[in-house]
Amino acid sequence: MTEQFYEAPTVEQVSELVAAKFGKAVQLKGSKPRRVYMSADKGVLFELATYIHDVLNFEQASSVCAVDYESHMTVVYHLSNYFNGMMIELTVDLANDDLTVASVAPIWGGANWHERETYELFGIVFEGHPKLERLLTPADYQFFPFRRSYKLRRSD
Amino acid sequence: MSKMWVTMGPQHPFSHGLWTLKVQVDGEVIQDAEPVIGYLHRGWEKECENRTYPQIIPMADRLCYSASMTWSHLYCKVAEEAMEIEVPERAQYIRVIADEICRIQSHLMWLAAMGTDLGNLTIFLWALREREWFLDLNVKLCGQRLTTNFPRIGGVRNDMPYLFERDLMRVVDLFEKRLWDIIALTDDNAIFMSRMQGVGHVTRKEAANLGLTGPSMRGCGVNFDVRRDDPYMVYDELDWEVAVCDDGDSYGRYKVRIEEMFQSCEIIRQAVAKMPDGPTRVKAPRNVPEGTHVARLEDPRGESLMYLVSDGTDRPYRLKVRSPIFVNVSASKRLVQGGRMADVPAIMGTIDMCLGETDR
Amino acid sequence: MAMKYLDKYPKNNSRHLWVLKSFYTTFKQIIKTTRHRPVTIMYPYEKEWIPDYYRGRPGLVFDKCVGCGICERICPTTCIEMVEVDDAKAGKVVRPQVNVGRCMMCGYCAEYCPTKAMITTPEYELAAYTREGLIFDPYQLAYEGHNEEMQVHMHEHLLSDLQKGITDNPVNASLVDRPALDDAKCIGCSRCAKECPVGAVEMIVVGENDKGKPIKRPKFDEAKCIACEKCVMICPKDALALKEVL
Amino acid sequence: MAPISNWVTFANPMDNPLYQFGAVYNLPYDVGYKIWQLLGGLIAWLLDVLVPGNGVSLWLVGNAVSNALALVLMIIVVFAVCFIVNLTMIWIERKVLGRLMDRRATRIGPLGYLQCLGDGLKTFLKEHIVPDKADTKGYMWAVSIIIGSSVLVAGMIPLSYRFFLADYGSGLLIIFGLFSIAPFMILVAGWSQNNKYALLGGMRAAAQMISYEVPMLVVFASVALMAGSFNINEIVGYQNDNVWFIVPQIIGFVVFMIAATAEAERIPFDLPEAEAELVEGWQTEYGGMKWGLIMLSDYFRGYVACALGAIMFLGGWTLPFVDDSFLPEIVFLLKVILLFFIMVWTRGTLCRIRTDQILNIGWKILLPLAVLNLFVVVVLKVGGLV
Repeated sequence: MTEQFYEAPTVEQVSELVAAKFGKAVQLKGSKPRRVYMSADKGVLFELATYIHDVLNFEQASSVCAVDYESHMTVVYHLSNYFNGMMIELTVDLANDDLTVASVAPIWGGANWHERETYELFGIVFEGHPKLERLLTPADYQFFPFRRSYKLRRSD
Repeated sequence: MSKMWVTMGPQHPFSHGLWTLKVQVDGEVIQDAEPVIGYLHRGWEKECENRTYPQIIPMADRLCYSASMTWSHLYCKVAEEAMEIEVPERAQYIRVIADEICRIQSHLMWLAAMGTDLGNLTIFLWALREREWFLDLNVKLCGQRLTTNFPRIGGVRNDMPYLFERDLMRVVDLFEKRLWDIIALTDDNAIFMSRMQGVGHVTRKEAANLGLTGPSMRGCGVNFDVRRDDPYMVYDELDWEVAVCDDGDSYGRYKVRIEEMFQSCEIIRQAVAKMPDGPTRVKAPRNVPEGTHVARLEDPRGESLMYLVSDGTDRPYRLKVRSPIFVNVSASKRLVQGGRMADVPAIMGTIDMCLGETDR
Repeated sequence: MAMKYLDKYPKNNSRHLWVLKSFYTTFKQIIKTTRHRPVTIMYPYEKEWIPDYYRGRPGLVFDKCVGCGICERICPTTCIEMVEVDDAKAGKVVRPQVNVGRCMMCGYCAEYCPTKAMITTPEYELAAYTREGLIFDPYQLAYEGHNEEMQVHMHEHLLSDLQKGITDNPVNASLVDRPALDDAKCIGCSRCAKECPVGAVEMIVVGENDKGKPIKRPKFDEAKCIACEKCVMICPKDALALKEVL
Repeated sequence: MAPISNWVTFANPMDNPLYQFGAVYNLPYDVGYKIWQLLGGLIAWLLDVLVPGNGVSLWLVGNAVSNALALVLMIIVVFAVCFIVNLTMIWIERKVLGRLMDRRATRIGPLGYLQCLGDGLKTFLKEHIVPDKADTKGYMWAVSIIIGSSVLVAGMIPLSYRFFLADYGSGLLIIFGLFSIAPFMILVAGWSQNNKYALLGGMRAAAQMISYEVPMLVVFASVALMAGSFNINEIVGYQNDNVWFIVPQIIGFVVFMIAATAEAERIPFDLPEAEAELVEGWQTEYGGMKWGLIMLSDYFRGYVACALGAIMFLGGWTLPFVDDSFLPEIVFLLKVILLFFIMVWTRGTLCRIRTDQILNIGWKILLPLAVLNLFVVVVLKVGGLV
């Protein structure tokens, strides 16, 4: 089955196509002009990312970051389309006891260092990443400084 | 001669800051490269979690010394989005003008660095001479040269001072003439051209995939500018062009930056002509309602993005900064591979390194 | 709007002159600078013009300061500390002391100062021999010949005002934000009245309790209050909160 | 026995039977001779006062001692002149570059002239450091030879027909030979420092040296062919009699100036010390006064390059249509400074070029041009036009 290639999909197209293809694994959380917010299950992330890159033509991963909500962690992807300025905000929730997620670095080369940074600061392991090593902090660091459990000296 | 690894940095004239580029050379030809950063990592994002919203603005200035205006603007923008306040129109125009002043002076700083990278100190000093005017404008507008601390959540710090428009117009007019003098040293110079053309070639698809943004990306033929395609402030009301060049080499990236300086002058001119009267600042609430917000903006060096998670208190729960250089420098292996040792400054110079925002 | 450089550049024939145009340009510059003075200035001997509102080190107008501590709280680098000084005129008072070594000259202290006692001075040469020399006590902070220009004003507009179409009523937090009392929590300890730096809180008797003791409640003088939040922070029962006006 | 006061008579040095330079008057020798007559005469007089009628006094002012010490003093005089000329050239470079870049350049002393002395004093006070794992012998010898050969070749340049150290028949060749020792030693210096930047810089120096000395030698050959001699005096005399070689050999002049710029390692050809990518190239590990002397020797080499250009193409110390007895040294130095100004101007205008480009220019452009120049000379010579 060959899928149609969308050079500059509209907000509605993105919502409909993703909903049609992935069903319940992806929850659409709303949209604004040029923004689509969605949240995906961990299992379908790589497939979804490939779909967004290849079919919907989101050529760049603007940023990959993590947020520590204490009850769980969330990995947030911001994906940009260069033809109409659209941006997808994709969140993936991870349970605290299983901090692994598929790496999107093979799809978007730009996500490479973002994932390394997220790994070293939050301890989230990206499976399939070409080189998951510490980037900003020294190589012998033992802890993950951006987690909420890591308190700064002056923090109250 | 067998292959050897040469470590360029962290104290190296080409690196413009503290970072290392390890290159494997076979004679003069580069086989492999690996950038190493992190010497300046100070946990900026973590520090913000312990500061109130207004206190972060001067900190955002310190992300990059030569793009301080756009960084603090971006922070204010994401905070405004979170607080759901709209900036008064006059403040929007002032912000646009301030951003473009910042863009010109940042590009001039880049041009200066590019000159020394290629061994010509004259370009450096001439570009810095013109940059001084824009820094003087910064002094006049907000009282500081580099760390401006000018945008505020809900507007700008102060209105334009007396006779600022006049000075601005004079500087812009004179600068456009003087820039051609520098171009005579670069474009009209066969040696400069031979150093820049054909080195660090990246195709459009690769550039988009590697996450190059800003002039580096537009020099490779990606026709995208956040100012036009995801407009903020009043950029969509002004008539200007996005500089795009299909060359994909160092010279293409150079051309895009030069054109952007001219376009910035035009934006400033139009913004001053169109500027309405009115208030410049809205009182911002202290606490921010819960939610996640994202804002992006065209930094002089690329697309900068901030992701804010607020939890209803007066301090951000998490503030993520997407620095354009952080991603651009990750592509340096692809850029310098196959080039020569002498091409490294010519290629990495067009990335316009700034380590403050890379390591954060 | 056309490209100014990218369109013009392909028609630029001077680049076929190899390097001659560059040589001509630099030679012009030599001739020019031999005639006029170079643009660089000889820094320690001559200095660049800077406006009065240049953001150098913070300054203090001692008599205007009420010691409210807003500057201490807004300072992003926590370089301001409120210290007690024995003043000849005012007696024991609390005034800010600035560690200029940590100061990043953001000008927030002057901007948020409700009485405009903090100013930004155009002084930027701050080298000292010791770190202690960089800690400016309230008297050192004074700046000779300070003027109106050195004050930083916060011309904020209320969003509600703008929606109503009022655009000429600049306010700031110290003018509109006022503490509000949660009557049920108040125990009438009158700490807020003691703490208030401007004497805007007055304890008034509102009734008697079961034992015949008077019940006191704070009353705020809206005109005097500067919204410094000192009463809010000192309150042991969290009965006070700052009510923001937007 | 003449009275002692008669010893200081400023006798003509050419009357000394041991005079070295034949029938040619030598100005620095004369100066040295007169200085020794003052100095030695004073010592002899003092000795004579203390011990009247002693032989040492007579020996001190005798022909043999006078000649020997006059030669020593002459070398000192020549070096001092070279040194002062170099300081002036450094000052000119910094001043012109400053004006070109819209800044003030040197500030110390009258018109900033003494800045170089200040810088020299500063580098002199630095510690002497040898890298731990460097090859110490190579490290020290290479830099000594670079500095020594540069100073020697600068001293070999005659300032006029009467201001020279030695008047060789093959003077031009000897100067060229000494001039091209340094790039070879740069390779040794780069290798011995145990530093990768220095090694790459040394390699570049070797590549550059080979590609630039060939066209330069061809130009030398065509100049010598046209003048019919390698003797500097004769080359200059031939130009004075006929025409400055810059007119028939304009191609050769351009080729020579480019090659000489490369030989003196100045921008745009300062690849061995390309500071953007190689930190300081082959000089990376040299610090303190070693570095200061390397910098000084760079200017000595720049001076030699310009002086060779002035000798070979601009008629040396002669002026056309003007009586050439008018201070020939000054005329010569003015020509040198004119050429040096062009070098400085180039430095302020151009970028550094790349390694492969420098080889391309050397082999593919300059060498054919130099051969073309030689061809032109041969045609002129065969046609009897010159």
